Amino acid sequence: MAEHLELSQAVSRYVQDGDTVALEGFTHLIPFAAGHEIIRQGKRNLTVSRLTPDLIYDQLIGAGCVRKILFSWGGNPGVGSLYRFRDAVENGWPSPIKLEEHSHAGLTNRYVAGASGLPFTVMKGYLGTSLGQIAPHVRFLDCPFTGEPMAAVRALNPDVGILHAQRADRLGNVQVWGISGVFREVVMASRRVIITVEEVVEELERHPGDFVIPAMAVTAVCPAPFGARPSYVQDYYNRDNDWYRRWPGLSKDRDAFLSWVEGSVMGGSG
Amino acid sequence: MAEHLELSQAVSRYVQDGDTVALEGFTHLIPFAAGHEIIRQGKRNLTVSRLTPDLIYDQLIGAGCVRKILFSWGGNPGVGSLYRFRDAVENGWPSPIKLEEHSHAGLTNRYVAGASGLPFTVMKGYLGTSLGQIAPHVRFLDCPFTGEPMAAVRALNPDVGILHAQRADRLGNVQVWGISGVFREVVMASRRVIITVEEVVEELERHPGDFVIPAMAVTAVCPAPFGARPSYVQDYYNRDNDWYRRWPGLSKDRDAFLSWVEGSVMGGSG
Amino acid sequence: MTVVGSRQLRNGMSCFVGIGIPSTVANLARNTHAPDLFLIYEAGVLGSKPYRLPLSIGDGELATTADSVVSVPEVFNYWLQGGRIDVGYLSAAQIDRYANLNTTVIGPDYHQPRVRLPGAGGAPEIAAHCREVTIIMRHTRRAFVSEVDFVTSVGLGPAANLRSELGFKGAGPVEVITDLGVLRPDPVCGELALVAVHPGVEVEEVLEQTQWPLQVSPSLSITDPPTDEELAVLRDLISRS
Amino acid sequence: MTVVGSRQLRNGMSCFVGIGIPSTVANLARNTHAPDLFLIYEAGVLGSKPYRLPLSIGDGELATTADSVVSVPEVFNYWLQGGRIDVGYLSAAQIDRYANLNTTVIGPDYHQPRVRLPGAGGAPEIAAHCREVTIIMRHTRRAFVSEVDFVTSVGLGPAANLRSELGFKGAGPVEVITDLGVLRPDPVCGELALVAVHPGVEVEEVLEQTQWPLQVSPSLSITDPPTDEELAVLRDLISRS
Repeated sequence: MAEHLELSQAVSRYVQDGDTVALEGFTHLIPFAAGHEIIRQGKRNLTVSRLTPDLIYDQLIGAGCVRKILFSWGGNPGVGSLYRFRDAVENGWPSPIKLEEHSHAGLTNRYVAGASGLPFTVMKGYLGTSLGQIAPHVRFLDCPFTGEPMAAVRALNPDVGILHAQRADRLGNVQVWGISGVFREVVMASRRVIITVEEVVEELERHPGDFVIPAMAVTAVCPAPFGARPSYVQDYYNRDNDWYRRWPGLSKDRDAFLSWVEGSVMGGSG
Repeated sequence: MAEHLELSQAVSRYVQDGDTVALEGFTHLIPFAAGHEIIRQGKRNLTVSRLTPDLIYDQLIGAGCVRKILFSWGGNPGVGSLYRFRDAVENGWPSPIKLEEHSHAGLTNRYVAGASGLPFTVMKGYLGTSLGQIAPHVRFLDCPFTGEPMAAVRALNPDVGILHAQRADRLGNVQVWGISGVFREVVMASRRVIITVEEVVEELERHPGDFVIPAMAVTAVCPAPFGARPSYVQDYYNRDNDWYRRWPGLSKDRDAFLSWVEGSVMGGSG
Repeated sequence: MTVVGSRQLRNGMSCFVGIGIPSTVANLARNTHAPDLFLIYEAGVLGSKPYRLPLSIGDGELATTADSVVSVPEVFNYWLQGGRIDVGYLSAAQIDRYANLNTTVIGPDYHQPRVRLPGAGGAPEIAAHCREVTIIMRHTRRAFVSEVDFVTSVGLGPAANLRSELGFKGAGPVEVITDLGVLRPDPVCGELALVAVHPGVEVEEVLEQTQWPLQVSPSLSITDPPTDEELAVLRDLISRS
Repeated sequence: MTVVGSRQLRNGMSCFVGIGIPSTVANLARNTHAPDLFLIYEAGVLGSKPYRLPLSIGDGELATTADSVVSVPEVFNYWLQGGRIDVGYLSAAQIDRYANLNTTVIGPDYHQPRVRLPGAGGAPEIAAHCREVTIIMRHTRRAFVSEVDFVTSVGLGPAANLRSELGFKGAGPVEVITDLGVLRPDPVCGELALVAVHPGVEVEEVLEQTQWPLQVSPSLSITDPPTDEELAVLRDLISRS
């Protein structure tokens, strides 16, 4: 059953150095407040997983929290490169990081297998690509019925799944609507689940196209208003596209990035 | 893109003798009107697939439409046996039917594989059971990562998927809420999709917990008010439990069943 | 039988519920000592709190009182196979000494059955994946057989390491509750033994209704009779359904 | 390039769209000759009708104007792998003569890349599963290489039966539209050939910007210049984004 905790408590209690952590949210509902709390608490040697590392992992990597990254598309959408990510890959700064690289479908299906309690699942993909040769958790097999070549991807079960949602109720049931990405899969695949929410309400009023994650599947719910900024929360606030465009200026240079972290993350509380 | 058709036109045009047809709906939204139209048009040699054959397949079997049935639980829920189903299995009346028997999870995953464009998918199931020995579309394999034993189930792609939903709009977008069972999987797995709806509206007003099947994935939309009776449609009408309790009296005896078909199906139009 | 079954459920547990006795048992528990019992029905209904007892597994009442309604693939793959369920309830037409269950056909030949039963439904996955399984059924000589005609759902043997060989994460059947008493498996070999009888039931009667030579626990006990509250809640539940 | 790309799209088609040029192309078509174009974005957005051009693949604008929003597993497994998409648009940092694409790393060693690119995203599945793939990219000598450093997305060779060997249902790349002209694959061996140039572009220039000896179609044509309407709609789309 979900506990209601302050974000700092939840991160301190449930995110350990060396953990595999998935902070997901496909463009929508990216848990930036939780990412900043991880930076503030100086977590180290994390393996982090995300389809689109986005600015949130650029920040975690630049702050030295990350030892290994699982991902499938590592850019600043519509803007260009993630400079902290590239600096770590190309120059090992602030420390070298290992890459485990997938297609969106491949990493998604690693979560699906993990959520399904399976050791692996199958897909048509990776066949004929160089990705299929470098990805460590991909094998090939033949369909036992038709003989067709298939890819098997290994289940991913993060130690901690961290997500952002619109609302939770007092019992810890969490309500989400809009683009949901791999929200359900990360909840069901992860050993512990932290969900930050825009607001905690007495009772959830259902919303068109929404779904509810029962408290039963959640470890901690943490209030974090504007906790997805500069990404967006449907029906709460819009994506701050200007901020995404400003990020290269704040992050291309190592010193500029460090002073941004010092001024905007370490001092803050969310 | 979805066409708007009368149910009789849709069944006549898209259901052919010998087809594999899935009339689904997990207790909720069972497409009885479409089933009755199939009986009226005297379709023959159908392979029919459904997790819970329920009264709808009891009727199709008794009326002689069915050559083979794929299923996972064949009873009258909360009441007892399906007598037409049992009479066909045990005595070959009105004609012998072949069985392909699964667990709910197994038949569900056959649809999932079909919807996913895969020749098969994997699950932990069938292992150690007699079901695993008699089901023709189940094979066993070892996980390529862990060596664990797994079951592979072959994809099922019905020729026609037939479903009932709350509403459609003029463009053929279909809106569903409440218990959805394998609705999405049957839509995506089937070569042709007929959806009967309680009403056709100008524009869909979104409803809490709903989802919308784009017209792109639908072949024909047919108005069929009360088209799921005696099952139910959430926010339209309740399950007619008394009718389910009356069914044994109408169906246990062959002559009683034939006169019910003659009086209640052949004469009707829905 | 219903009352004894309901007592095993602890508050806050997640419980996978079938229609009939399991549903009655779980809702009795929810209305007595376990108000936060998390009920999951195979139609994809999560956290249902029905006021009436449902006739069918997908009754509207179940969905409208639920925390969440998900698809059937999601309930079977993510919730059940994903290992999220504490306890599952099963019943059957036949059970053997290792708690293998048959709900498919009676008779030696699957293709020429003496009786055609409804089939598997969700039972094989409940038996495989729930952390624990409780079986509730009437104790008759026709049902308690030496070997089931068809293994619909896997129990605890004959091979003692059967479940780990198959890679099942759930412990399997931990208790069989009947109208005569309670059976539990031997922790080593998995064979069921009689551990309790209901008030007024003789051991002799249980042995007669069992086709295999049933072991009887040296510490055999007698179950507590239903309390007035338990009976009142049960009558109330049934009366409004 | 954008205008020529948009002309390939027929009304009623389903089109899997990435951000950037593909999104502009598709929305240009939707605002000119193909109003019922069904746009699918990889964030799970089905049937989107954005008024502005989105900056990111998961912009709120895309979701709120859509027929339906589904999960990422559903869009990749059911819609894309399920074979529901008519045409997919791709771009890349490198393309070779068989239209294999690289969006991962530049340089011979994956582990010591000269340039680290964003990676695969949805591209490998778009290349594998869409009925047809159209590639849109700038025509430079750095991009049009004899052999890509890394095969992120599979094209049409070198083996002529490559795609059927891999079990891909989609036809793969059918057209490469660049700022200089249009390339199409040889129907037998899959090698790209120049079939059209834009008005004012010399064939010589195209050959210079291609590292492999590019075949030129004997029936080489010149593309129609953008109409006033096409240009007006495009300017309007860009101005409000």
